[in-house]
Amino acid sequence: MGTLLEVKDLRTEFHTQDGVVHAVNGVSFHLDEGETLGLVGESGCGKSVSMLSVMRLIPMPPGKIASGQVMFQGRDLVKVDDEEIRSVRGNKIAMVFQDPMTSLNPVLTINTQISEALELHLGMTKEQARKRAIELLKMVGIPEAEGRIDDYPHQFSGGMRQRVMIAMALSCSPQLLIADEPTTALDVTIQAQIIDIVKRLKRELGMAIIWITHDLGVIAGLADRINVMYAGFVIESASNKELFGNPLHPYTLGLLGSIPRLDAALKSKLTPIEGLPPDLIEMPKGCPFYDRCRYRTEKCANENPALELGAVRHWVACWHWQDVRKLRKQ
Amino acid sequence: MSNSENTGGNRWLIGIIVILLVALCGAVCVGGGVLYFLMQPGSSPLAQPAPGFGATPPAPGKQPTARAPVAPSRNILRLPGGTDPRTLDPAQVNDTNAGEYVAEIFSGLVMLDQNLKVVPDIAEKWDVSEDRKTYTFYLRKEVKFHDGRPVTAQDFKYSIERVANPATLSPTAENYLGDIIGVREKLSRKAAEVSGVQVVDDYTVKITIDAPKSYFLAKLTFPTAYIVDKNNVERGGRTWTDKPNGTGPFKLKEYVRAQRIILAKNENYYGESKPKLDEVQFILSGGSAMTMYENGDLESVYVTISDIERVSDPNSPLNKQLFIGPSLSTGFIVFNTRKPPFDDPKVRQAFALAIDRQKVIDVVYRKMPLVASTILPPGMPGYAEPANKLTYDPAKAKQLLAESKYAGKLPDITWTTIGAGGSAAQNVQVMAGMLKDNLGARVSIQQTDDASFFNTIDDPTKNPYQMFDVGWAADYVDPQNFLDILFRSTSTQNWASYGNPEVDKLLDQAALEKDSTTRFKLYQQAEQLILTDAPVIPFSHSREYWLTKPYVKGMIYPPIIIPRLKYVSIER
Amino acid sequence: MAQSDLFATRRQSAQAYILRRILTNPPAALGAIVIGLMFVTALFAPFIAPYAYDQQNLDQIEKPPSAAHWFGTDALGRDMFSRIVWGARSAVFVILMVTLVNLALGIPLGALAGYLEGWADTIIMRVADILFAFPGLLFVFFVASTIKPGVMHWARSSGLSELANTGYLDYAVVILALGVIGWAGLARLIRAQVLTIKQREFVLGARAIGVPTSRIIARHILPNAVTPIIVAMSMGLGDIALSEGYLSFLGIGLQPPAPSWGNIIAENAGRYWRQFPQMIWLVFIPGLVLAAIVFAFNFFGDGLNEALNPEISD
Amino acid sequence: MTAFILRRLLWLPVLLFFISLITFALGVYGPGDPLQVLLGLRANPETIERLRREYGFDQPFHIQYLNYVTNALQGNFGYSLVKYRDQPVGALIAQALPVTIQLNLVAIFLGLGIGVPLGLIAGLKRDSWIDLLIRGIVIAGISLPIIFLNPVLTFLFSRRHDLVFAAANLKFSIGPILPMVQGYWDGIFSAKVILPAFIESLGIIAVMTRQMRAGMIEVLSEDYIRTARAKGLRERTVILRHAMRNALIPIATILGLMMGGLVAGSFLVENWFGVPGVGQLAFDALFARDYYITMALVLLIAVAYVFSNLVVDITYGLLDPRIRKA
Repeated sequence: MGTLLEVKDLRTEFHTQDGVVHAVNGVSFHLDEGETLGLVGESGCGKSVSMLSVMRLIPMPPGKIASGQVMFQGRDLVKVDDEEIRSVRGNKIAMVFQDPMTSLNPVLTINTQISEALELHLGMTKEQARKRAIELLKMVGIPEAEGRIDDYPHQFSGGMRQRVMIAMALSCSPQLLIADEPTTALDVTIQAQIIDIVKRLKRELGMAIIWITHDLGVIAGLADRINVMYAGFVIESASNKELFGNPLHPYTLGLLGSIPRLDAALKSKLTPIEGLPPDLIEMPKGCPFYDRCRYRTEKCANENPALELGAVRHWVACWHWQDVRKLRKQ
Repeated sequence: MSNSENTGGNRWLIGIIVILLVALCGAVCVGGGVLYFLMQPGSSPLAQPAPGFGATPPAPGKQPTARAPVAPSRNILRLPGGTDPRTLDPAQVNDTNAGEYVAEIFSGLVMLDQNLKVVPDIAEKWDVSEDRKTYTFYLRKEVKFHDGRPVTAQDFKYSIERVANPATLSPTAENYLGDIIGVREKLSRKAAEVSGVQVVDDYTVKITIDAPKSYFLAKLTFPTAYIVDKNNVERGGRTWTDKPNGTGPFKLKEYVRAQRIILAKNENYYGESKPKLDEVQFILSGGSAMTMYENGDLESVYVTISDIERVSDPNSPLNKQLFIGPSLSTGFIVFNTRKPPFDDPKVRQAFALAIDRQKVIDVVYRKMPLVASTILPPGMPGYAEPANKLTYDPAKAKQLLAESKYAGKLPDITWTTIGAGGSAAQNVQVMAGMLKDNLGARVSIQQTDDASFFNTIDDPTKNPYQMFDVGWAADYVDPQNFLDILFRSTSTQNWASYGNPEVDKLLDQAALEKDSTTRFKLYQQAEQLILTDAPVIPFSHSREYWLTKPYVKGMIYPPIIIPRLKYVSIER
Repeated sequence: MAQSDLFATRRQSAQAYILRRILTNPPAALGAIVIGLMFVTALFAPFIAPYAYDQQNLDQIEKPPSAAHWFGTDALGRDMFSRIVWGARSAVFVILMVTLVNLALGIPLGALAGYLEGWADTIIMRVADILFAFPGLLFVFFVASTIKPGVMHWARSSGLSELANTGYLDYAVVILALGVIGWAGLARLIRAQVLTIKQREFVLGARAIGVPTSRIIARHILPNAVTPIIVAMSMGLGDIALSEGYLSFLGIGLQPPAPSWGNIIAENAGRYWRQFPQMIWLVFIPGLVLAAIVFAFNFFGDGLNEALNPEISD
Repeated sequence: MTAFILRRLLWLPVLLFFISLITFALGVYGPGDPLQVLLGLRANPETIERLRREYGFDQPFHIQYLNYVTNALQGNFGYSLVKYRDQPVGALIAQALPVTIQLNLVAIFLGLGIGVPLGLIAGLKRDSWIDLLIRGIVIAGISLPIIFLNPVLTFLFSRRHDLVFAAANLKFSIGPILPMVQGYWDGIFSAKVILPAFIESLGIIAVMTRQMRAGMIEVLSEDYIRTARAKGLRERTVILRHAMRNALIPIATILGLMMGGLVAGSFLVENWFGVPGVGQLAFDALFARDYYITMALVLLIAVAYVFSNLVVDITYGLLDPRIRKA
């Protein structure tokens, strides 16, 4: 399979009154066609911002993509003009957001909101777009789609709205779907339904997916590969199995430790990571995880580790990943 | 435009474009205006002042040279109307503003001519009885209302009865008709009819008054005694004056409130001076009258203080169109003689000498009025050049104050003045400053609205004001109208609470005196006594300044309501 | 949302933060400076003004600005600069007093309405509605012109004519009229705050343990409503300055020769608006001074608003 | 909804009762007697007493008030006492009202036309120099006292200005831009309307700009705007269709409330420009103590206020589907 998206050294900053916030600090990764990539990390780690940067949806100002490349189908999305990036958005790359309650425009009907992308990107007429919108709603499992197409968002429940969001995102059959924590705001049973829908649609449509979440449990059943982010850096990248079976970064380890596991529930207590992420305005010059790391040394305080290969197709940014592996095995 | 716009974007887009265009216009206007103001190099030689806030709403003006005067195509006179008249009902008129219109639309038995003499009008002549209490008027036979109905003695009777009917709510009934026997009784609902007015035949009417009063005929010239049409009044209801049917030289053609009043010639006018103008238009709102005059939009205009210097300049072309006339009025500074420190005549005299009235008039009034030294204005019968001109003399003022019982302990004084705007009290400010400088008097100023002011000063026994200023203009041309009303100890308009038995006695004598020369002598004696006691300081006699286009003949601005437009003609 | 996490405020004292935000906001800082200047001028008016405000010189009328008279002289030869300086004192006095009256009426009434609800709320808020419904200036004018003669008459007849003569009553009338009108907006604001805050746990808790109503309002509710009050008041100060100008312009406010910016404009605007050079110093300067103050209050209020509510909420 | 409207309408008579009672009391007991204004210096105690009696001013307050209310309920709001003697108050207001409403409408359109785009731009360019400039201009607009703007703007626009640039030896004149400023009121389609409407619109511009700016800033940070952008929509479409519609909802509310203010004129502006509207009528009536006029105007404003509030509440739902269906 060919490479669909390649992100190289992406840096995104926000210029605020309090100073420059370094939200994304040289993220690099690539994504194959039809692949599902999980992007994991705590809130504020830059996972959403990096994906918004890919689509150039960062509010500018105060945001700014300081450097980097986003290669998509041979074009650098950072450099293309506004017209071109718009032809990609919603068409080639679509996005589903976290909160379905606020992500739909309250004063426009569902039909308008789904159809406008179809009309814009696929040049459909109103009637064609409406028909297609109804099909899409059926596809995401909204009952009586014909009857509900002219309703307003507030007339739908949260789960239903997220289905609408997905229908909207998939309307132009994108090659890449970026799902930004699409299930976080929903309750558990609905979460499962949404995940099932996405899985099914991926099978049917074959697009690549980048799934952003802070919940490793969700990603475990979905992703082919997982990138772990911390303080604007990708600190570990591996296939699904490899990451869960062989985590190399202390932070990943901590994250895994904080997932409640049915089998471990009785034996070991949950071990959340202590401390707070670093100040993104005054970034430490060393490893960003230094303050919270159990394995830190003097070197960690002064030098920020780069990603290096720790296993097959498994990259990690830590000076001490070997120690971590050893310690973990004990 | 892409398809996506078609779902509703169009409307918004068009809206936005329109909005932006409007905004652009606004921005250009404002920006341009500001820029252009900043570029203004300095004085413009053609500066035109305007009247102050309050009197006439000042309105923007055009440049005088901007447009050549456009002559009206017909025989039309255009005048500034000022504010709306309060009424067009003769029974309700009590101010000159309304009187000006009513005197042209209606007429009465007698009128004042241009020299302010009582002359016959609807009555062609009259007899006065030996006891000077009964007047018999003989009416002209050709007099008709505007609608053609002939006027008879019954119409006069009806008009008087109407004014005396309390339901008419006339504010002037007592003042102008109260001398007629029966009027007061009817007003207080003690009589059903005015017994003093008797219809002898269709063209003869007899009026009986309660005492021989030499000014009675003068009072009859006031609109209160004008003749109205019974049918007109009774059919028109409360707003019958919307279509008044009078007897005057002009008819009401159109009245749009706050915009214009148009009078048209009465072709059937009975009088000797037939109206010569086809139409007279009064412009009621907007516009600075002076600018409109200079633009040729008006044929004649009052000159206000803002323009007086420019107009008085002998080099100005306007100077040749300027006329000045007396106004039969006197402005007074009144001391409340019941309030300390003005219960001491020496204080009052000191104050009178400490105010440089000439300077005030020169600076604040731009020399428009005359300095007054007498109570009676020039032009009033009985007026005499004063012996003592009350010349400014601060040294003597100080001395008088030192001799008074308030020497060294002059209390704080409040000077109350009518003011509706922050600019109203400049004259008072100047005089208060002079009193402070010359006498060390601490005088503060209190402006008040005219309603409260009149209410207060018209009750001299309770009046709390210490000192105030007020003007008095003649209602009819007789010294009695000034001296008797303002200084008799029992008069309600005795603002100063002045009481001098000697003066009262002289006033009584004068009222009954038959010979006018002796009568005026008596009034002069009373005036001298009053001036010596100084309950008031005569301050100024105002004068009327007006401009008239050279092609307009016969235009006058009389000090009293008289029908004046019938004398005017346009001759090019 | 991820974005807001990014802007997590750095920990520092709230006051210092607000102050910094105002000072780094140029318009707000400028506003603060102008307001400060006005207060200083008002306080030291006798030392700043080169002449007495009512000192006339009838031989020196309508002189353009010069070294002796920085802002020229008016129709009575009075020094315009001195008059404007003294005018600042009138303005500051009125602004402060009206604000006090507004607070004194608005806070208790708004708090009561919000706390008690029911009929007390209905009555207070309906009265506020009525005050709100009318064109503000017309209403102030109506009240002022109605109460002024009454107040004057009362003062004179009750032996306080000394007081009536000093001009303090002129101030009193202006302050009363503006104060009586101005509380409605404040009361609404406080009521809304109280309604929100009252549902919070600490208030419910206080009530549960039997803390009296008055104390709940004073101790728990009001301190939490301070921020919006400050913002609303600072925005309103400019309006008060303007209204005072208008009242004086209409002759109901301060009496000449006591200078207020309103009556200085009134004295000159009507007369000189078409005489170009005189207009510059007799109309333009006082007008711009008044405008500058209102401008300053508005910008300061805006800045304060943004500083206190970084995420603008409606 | 019906119950809600009914409740509001039931509140109207109560409001009118209290307002009329208070204004009537101020008229009757307030200082300054209309008859005294009418009679002026020539007041004769006898005349005053007679007129008071004939007008029924000597009756006890409640009788006077009842008479007034009885007449008012029959559509008779009394007659002018002083200013336009004997003219029915209703007719006077009927003449002045259209003028003021027209002027206010022009002012509101100006306010919307200038304020909304300015607010839109300021909101889109938040914190940029253009935002600062717009806010500065708008605040300057409401900071300039009307008593100052009146003379200055009329001076600027209504006369000829001779400009001399001595250095460049240039000299030219700009004629009066708005010669029509003077003369009598000619309705809203004359140039005379421009200056008064502009001055009256300054406050509206400020309100609109502020609201629009705040609204745009708020709406633009909403998730659904990001959604719209993620769809690849043109920025124009995002702003016009998605953002503006939401930001305009509070503008519509403000507009609705302004409708209540349509019937009230600004007397400072109307007086200066000679606009024969409600503001001037109210001003004259207040000064002349012509309190039947004052009362009728006050009641009119109250009714307009209540109705505009009601209309706002009803139409609000039409604009915002969330409320419509709720």
